[in-house]
Amino acid sequence: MTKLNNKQRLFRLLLLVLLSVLAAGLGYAVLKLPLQAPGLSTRVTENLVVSGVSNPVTAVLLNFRGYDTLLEMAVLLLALLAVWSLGSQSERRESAPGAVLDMLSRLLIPLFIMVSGYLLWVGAHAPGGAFQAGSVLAAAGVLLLLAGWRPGVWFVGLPLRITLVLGLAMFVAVAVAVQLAGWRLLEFPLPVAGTLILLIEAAATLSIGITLAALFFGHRPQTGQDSGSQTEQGEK
Amino acid sequence: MSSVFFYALTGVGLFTLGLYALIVYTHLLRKILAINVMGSGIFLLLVSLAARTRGAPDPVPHAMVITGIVVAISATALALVLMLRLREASDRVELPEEPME
Amino acid sequence: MIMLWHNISWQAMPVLLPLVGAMLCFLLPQRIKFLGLMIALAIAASVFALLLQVLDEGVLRYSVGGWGAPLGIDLYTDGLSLLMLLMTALVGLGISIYAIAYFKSDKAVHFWPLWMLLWAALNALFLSADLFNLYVTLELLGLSAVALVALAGGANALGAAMRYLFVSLLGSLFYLLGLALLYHSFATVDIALLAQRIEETPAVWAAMGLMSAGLLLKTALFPLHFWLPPAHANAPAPVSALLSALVVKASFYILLRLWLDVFPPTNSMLVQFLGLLGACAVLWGGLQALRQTRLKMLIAYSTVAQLGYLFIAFPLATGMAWKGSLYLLISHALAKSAMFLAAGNLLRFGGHDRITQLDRVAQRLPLTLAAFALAGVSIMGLPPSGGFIGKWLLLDVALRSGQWWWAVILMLGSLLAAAYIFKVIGHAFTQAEVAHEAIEVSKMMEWSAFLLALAAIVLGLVSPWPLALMDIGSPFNTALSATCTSGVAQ
Amino acid sequence: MTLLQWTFDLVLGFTLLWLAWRTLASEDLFKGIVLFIAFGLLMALAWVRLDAPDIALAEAAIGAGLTGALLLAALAKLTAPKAKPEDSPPHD
Repeated sequence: MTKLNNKQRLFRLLLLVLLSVLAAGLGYAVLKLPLQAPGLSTRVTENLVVSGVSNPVTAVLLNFRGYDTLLEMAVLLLALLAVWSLGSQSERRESAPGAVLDMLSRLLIPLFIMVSGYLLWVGAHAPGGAFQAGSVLAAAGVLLLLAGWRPGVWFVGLPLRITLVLGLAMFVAVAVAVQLAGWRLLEFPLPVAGTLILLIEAAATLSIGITLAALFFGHRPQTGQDSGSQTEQGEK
Repeated sequence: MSSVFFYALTGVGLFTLGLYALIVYTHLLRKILAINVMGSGIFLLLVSLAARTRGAPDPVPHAMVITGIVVAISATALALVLMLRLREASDRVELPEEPME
Repeated sequence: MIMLWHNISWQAMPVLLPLVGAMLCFLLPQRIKFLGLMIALAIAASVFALLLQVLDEGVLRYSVGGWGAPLGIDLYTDGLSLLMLLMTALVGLGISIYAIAYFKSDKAVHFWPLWMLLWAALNALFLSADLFNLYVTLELLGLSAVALVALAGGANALGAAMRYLFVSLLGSLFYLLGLALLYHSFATVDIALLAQRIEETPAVWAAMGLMSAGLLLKTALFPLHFWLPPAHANAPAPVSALLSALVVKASFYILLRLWLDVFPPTNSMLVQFLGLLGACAVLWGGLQALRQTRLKMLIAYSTVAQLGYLFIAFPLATGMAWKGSLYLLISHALAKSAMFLAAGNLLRFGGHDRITQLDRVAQRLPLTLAAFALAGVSIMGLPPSGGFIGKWLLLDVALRSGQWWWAVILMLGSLLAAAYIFKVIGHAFTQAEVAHEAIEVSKMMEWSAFLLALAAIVLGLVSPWPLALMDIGSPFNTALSATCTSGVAQ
Repeated sequence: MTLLQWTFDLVLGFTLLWLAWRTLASEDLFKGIVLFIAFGLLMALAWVRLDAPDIALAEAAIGAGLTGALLLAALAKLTAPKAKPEDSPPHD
């Protein structure tokens, strides 16, 4: 960073003072909060038995506040759409992966996929769940990409797109299906609640994993009939 | 039990620190890091105060933070790609000058 | 079949349909324009169905998952949210039709899914009664808006999108921190429950400051408007239209809900301050618009000015003033989208949007110029437009309560608007020194701009109906309004 | 026991703040990102301490791991293809 002139220095000093006041005010507000507060923990505990899972965080994410999570899957899909809409990086130097990385990825990727499956399964009653499982799956994908692997041409078209929307699609499908069956939107009737949640989570895990890996890849993988890069200059 | 409040204050500190860096530093990558630090501060505040219960902590803020973490990485991924495209188009990794007023 | 029909809650459909639409557009890019239009029509139909349901049953509250607040998330539809939904559907339909002709297929495959997600975010936002859910919709909205701005490509648009992204994220973070404080004070993020439980504690004041600041930044209230003109002016025309017409209104809507329902009625200092900022925005935005040489920048600054009007209702704070503000908001959405679409036509036609070189577009694109002029009538607040009704209501309240200075601001704002709009129209009739190559503009683009502008005018003729709709659930009959209703007879 | 806990909390809290500061203020962006990853891992530790193992898992995988990978990849692209100085004259 370059040297600061006096004006910049004064600005920073002023900002520092202002933000210190902000921090002090916020700190005061926080310290004035009651020392004991159950929050919603008792309600969550009371309703946990009818939620279909026994891990309270999973119950909140997928059942009590499942609508948030549905929209969040849309945010994830949006991030990918946005990144793809920005066109492709003009060129990317492909460097051959070192022997260590190659070996490491051979060892780690099966492990990651197993861990991902385990986290997905265990999320119903212990720490874990779709997001954790999905991100571990994504880590496997990132390793694959780093090791020089690229998805086959057959996959990057519709199959890839279906995988990417699967999580959101499953969520919406279940949301509508339970309504058609006479329940409320995203209401999971108890006998099938656990199954429905696992179904949604499995689809979400796959989508989260592939989406995050695709975000790491950074641009849309080229298919056969693609028309190269599309960075047009805006009108001046 | 009041280590809860210590973590909450740390969260406030991180939020303010990130805000300062976001305003002061011009490099876009640093701004992106600053946004992430601010977010972490808020998450810390949300989760630490959820531990003011007698038994297990309140899981609702925990779920909110997991949602928040996923939103944060989505935003970060978009910001990083946008930064790279901007660099390609204008050779700059800073925001353009303020519009003339 | 009838049974199935009744099982469906229309409240969730305006959110689920665009989500499905986004996925379909993403999966089937070959049929994207047809799909996009069909989905847009379906969304509009679902909003209409919701309108019928509300007219039939009154205010709707729907517990997603059947849990109910505070454990679950509630959807809430009253007159206010319904009007916002209707406005979004109308403008969204217009923009969709325009976009079919505007985007070539390489951009269309990106535009449609993003636009559908943005639409889903808007509808979800207007329907939600849960502050954390609103946070998620705000992020969905902000990120999709940024991506749409960047769709224009080029250094200017990308720079504007980058700045917009930071502003949007910063605003959301402020909102989230405030929300965290509210949750840890009252163990709920449901608006109605918070309204019951709210107390005046330091945490509430902090939350109020943080959330208001974040939302004001997103609404681009003067002096936090710096990011808006470049972002709105450099985006592709349909995107500029939906940003100015809809996206900035969304954060204003949350702000309105918070101030009306959640936050304790404040001392008048704070609302006066908001009114003052609004007045500054009206004047500053108007003056800046007058100074611009590029049409889209002019329209963008006009948005800064028009957003200022919305805040003049805060110090007036009567039911009538809120209605006036809301009326202005809706007519601005219609008029401003028409204006940006018309500007898009001129830009496509002449290849530039320099105001002084518009070169007799009056003769060559009469429908587009008519759209611009009609929209201008509403922006200036001349009768019989929707803008006139809104301004009239505000003016009436200001004069009756003896706060004539707000009336002066309203008049000055109208004069400035008249000045910058006639500046454009004047140049549209004169011949430029250099004749330009002209490109054919699709009739669909011309008509969608014109019909939106016409809707802004019609809004002034049917005023009893929207005004009655606003009363459903009496969203404005709250503590904040009660503080100074005495000034107005009615 | 409580003393030990308090020491742990204090050290962790201040280390987090210090790491955040160094992340944002370091001259070298690469160093900044590495520190940010370390910051993420320590956050995961804080989540464990706050009895939030679900978040700890998510933070370790997403917050530190994937975000770190995204940042490093972006930095590599930023520095690799064009070897121009950052502060080229404004262009418009």
